[in-house]
Amino acid sequence: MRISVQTARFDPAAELAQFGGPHAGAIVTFTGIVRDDTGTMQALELEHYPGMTEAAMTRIAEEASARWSLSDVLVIHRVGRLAVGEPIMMVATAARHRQAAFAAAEFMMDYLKSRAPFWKKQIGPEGAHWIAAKSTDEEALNRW
Amino acid sequence: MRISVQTARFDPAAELAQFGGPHAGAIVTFTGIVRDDTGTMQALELEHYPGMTEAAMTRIAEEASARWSLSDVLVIHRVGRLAVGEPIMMVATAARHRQAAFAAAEFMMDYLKSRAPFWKKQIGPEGAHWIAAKSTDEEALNRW
Amino acid sequence: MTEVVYFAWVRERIGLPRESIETTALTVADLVAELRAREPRYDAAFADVSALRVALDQQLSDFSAPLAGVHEIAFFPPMTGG
Amino acid sequence: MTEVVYFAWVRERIGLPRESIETTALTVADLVAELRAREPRYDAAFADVSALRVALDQQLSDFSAPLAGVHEIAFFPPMTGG
Repeated sequence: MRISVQTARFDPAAELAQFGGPHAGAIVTFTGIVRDDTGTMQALELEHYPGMTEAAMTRIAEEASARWSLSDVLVIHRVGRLAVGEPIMMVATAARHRQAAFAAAEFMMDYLKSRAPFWKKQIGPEGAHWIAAKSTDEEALNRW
Repeated sequence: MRISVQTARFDPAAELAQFGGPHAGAIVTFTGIVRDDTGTMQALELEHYPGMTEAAMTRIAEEASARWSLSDVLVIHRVGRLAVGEPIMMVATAARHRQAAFAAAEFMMDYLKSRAPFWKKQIGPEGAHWIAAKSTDEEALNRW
Repeated sequence: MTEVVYFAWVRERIGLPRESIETTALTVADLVAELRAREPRYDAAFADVSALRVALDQQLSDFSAPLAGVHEIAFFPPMTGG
Repeated sequence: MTEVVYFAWVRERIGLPRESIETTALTVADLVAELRAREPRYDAAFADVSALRVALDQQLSDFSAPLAGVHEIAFFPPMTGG
């Protein structure tokens, strides 16, 4: 299990290369990338709650690991200023079967979205604004 | 889009490094690895139907691409003799949002399992046997 | 002439991967009956068609499908990719 | 003394990331009322508590929760990670 909150850029391919463990039959990864929907975004700024963030990420990963018997689990989330095209975060899950690996990865993503203390601010030519949470993200938790 | 049926081993990390395209916000990968459930497996042998295999993989990838507006899609499937621990296959999907990337990857996996002409034979110390299809794999198609 | 192709344990039971045959069968089921009548190994391979799948010119099909215009018929067990 | 911590636009509206306060508030809601009475910037930040979340000693909680034994109270908008 590897949990990391970091300002440094990371390489999803290098993370996948090291991930898995000896008994995995199925590995799922999710990578989130800074996307510019408006065409004018200059950067994304991620604020977080130090201490609570790591605890929330660890709890989410441990719950996924127990519920789907994962042989390995990874959660990386960046904070600070990010440019368009850079990876924001990544989760990876290793399980015996594909359904478990997919479900565990989606579960972690849904919980990270709404239960880990991160806040995103979009920075453009006319200033900055905080990205609002979507009600669909809160609703996504109901399926677990 | 990249579709490949190959005997050669591939490196999932190297595939992820090259995958995505400029407008992706979310990338999901699935990697299947030869797993030894019995503890005595010597190899896995994968037979396929040349021609039909490539056509089925292309059709599955094109359908996923259209349905979830993917900005990139990858399907690699090996054939021939594989050792325990080697990657068998990989799919990757790139979309704007996480739900689309996950759904497209799961859709492709479900269809590859039961609609692409591959057959797996398990080789152990007491001989070889063909792995039977699971009824749950056929049922998994009903959700799409 | 029609090409008939076999995969996985169907290939192993029949003992060859493909053959060219002359047939007047109108449907897949007719062709199966014709093959079963040939030799015990065919009879054994096709004993339970519910355990088999068929593709006509590389498209999944079914046992009631007509054979008119078909060049390649493939028989195989349910697929196990992924 | 209790530590009160603010994040994202709550921090920006109040104008500071954290402060130590002396309070006799029994619940989070009581503390919010106390803060709103202080100055307009607090009043503005807490105008709509349905748009806010609260954590007590780094555990998500709610506005009716008691403050007894709590060392750190954090106010922030709904989280937007991932």
